Amino acid sequence: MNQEIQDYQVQSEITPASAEEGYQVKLEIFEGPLDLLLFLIRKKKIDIHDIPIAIITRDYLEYLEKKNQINLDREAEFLFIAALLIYIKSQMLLPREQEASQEDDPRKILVDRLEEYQKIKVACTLLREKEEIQLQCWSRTFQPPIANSNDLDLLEVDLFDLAENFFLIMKRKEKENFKVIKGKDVSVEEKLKEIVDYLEKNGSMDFLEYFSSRETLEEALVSFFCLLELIKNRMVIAVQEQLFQTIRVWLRKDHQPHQHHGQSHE
Amino acid sequence: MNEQLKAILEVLIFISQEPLTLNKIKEVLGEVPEEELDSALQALQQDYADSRRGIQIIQSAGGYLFATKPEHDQWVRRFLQIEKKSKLSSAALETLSIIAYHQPITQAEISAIRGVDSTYSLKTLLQKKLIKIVGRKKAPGNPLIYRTTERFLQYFGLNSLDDLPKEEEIAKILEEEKQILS
Amino acid sequence: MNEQLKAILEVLIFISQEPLTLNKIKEVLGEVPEEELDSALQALQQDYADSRRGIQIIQSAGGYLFATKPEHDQWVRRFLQIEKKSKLSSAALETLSIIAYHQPITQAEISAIRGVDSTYSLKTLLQKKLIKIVGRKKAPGNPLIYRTTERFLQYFGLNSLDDLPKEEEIAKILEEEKQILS
Repeated sequence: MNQEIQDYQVQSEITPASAEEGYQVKLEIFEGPLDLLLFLIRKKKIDIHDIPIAIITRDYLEYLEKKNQINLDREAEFLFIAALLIYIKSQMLLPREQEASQEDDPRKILVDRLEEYQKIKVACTLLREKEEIQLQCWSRTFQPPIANSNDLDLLEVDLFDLAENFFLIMKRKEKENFKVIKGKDVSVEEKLKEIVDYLEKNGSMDFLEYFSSRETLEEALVSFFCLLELIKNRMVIAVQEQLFQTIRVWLRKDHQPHQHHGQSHE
Repeated sequence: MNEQLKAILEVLIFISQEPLTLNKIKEVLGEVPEEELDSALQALQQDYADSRRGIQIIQSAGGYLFATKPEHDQWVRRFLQIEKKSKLSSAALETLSIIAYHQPITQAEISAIRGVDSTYSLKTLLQKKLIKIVGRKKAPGNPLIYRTTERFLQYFGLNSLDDLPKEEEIAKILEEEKQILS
Repeated sequence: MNEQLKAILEVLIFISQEPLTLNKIKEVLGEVPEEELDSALQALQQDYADSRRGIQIIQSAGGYLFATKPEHDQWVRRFLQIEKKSKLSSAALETLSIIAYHQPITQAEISAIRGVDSTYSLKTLLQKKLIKIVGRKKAPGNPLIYRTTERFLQYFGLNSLDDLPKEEEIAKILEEEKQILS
């Protein structure tokens, strides 16, 4: 049994979900009820157009009881299909006056869904192959060096971008109003040195990350002014490729190490 | 062969951050005989297809784009110091395929096909710009409508939606599977 | 000539955002005989120096990088101009989103929300006919009032402004962000 499940996993190319869908990682064996149902049908080598509903329902409920092979966050959805199975089973038990035509088959509603889902599953495998190749090809995500290239942070927008932008700006505003500046002197001199040292050691920094991990708002603001100072003095290059993406900062190759003391501000 | 034209096309493809479309090329270059343009583009692609080259010109999302060849993936990753690019989760891929084949489509319709709620996957896909919201459906509740984007095509190396795996291709695979199983 | 090495160098120079230095190359490739590296780099540079190529590999700030050849500058500029015209900048998008949700609105009100002056963005949006001036506010200075246009609705596939995604809808899709921000 276990072996079969593992085989199934390999076949259907279940990959660890990305961080934002992290809750699925551990539990992901059967993503959804249709997934489980298709698995049971394949395991029993059943023709999808002639499902022995009683048997499949029993198998399905067995899995549901064990619970460890289904995604618990999806329990309600698994139960919904269970209810559908039981309903179909009861319909099939009803005595019929004559041989039912295909259209009257109470299983039809389920078969149609499974067929559609099965097609999508195959399409997924085919797309996965294409994805695999494409992920190995790298295009540039930045504008190559071109003279006079101001205002190049251009993007295509859709309704989501528009709305997301607006609500994020509003949230940002809201948050700003509640920030309290705590005391603790942060000297610009020290901060400049700290940033340059960091860059010399690490090559580049994710400024947003650095910025938001500062202890106080004051320290964060001082860091920001230091960055502006460093850009002005042509010590570093800072690039933001897109709105809400991070700002990456590099030390310019031709900068003189540790000559920034004193020249940094008047 | 118009070598001058070829060189200019190389420049334009090089500076474009997205697949460079024929329309864009014509907009920049003005009047150029179609055949001349085609043959220059083909010749350029062939130049780079040479096995001694590390980069290539690919045709994707209806345009031309420079990219590294897949066999050098490991060097790129060593250089950028990153792990293998992460694939879409199976939930996201499932959602995306459904949108690709059934667009324009609403969230409720997607969830109905998958049998599970698809909010999280939609978010991932929106943020990766593989799908976009294109308006609202004239139906109770006026739900938002989704479609795949240009970036979707690019992500899978498709030139257009017509390049999606065809119904017959899928049917053939299902048939084969059936035979193996029985 | 080590063709394999040459191809890898081409790849590395291509994806490097900064001039690619010898040190960086060695860091990625590990041990490579100095002469072999030099001759591969030279050969690569020569390949591109060919007059039939539009791009070149130049040495700058102690490293190698791809750049367009100066004789094609006019085409590069034309391309960038057209590119700029056809898309929105992030500043313009921010401004547009505020006008969409807060119309009618004045420039001062927009700038107050964004925290930066928005004159330039407004100009861009007016040129693209995504917003229009609908009158003046009865307030000190009689500032101009802005609204989105029909074209704005068309562009985003909306029937009316009521169809703009609601905060709850976006919040639902963005659930995690909401938790971080609140």
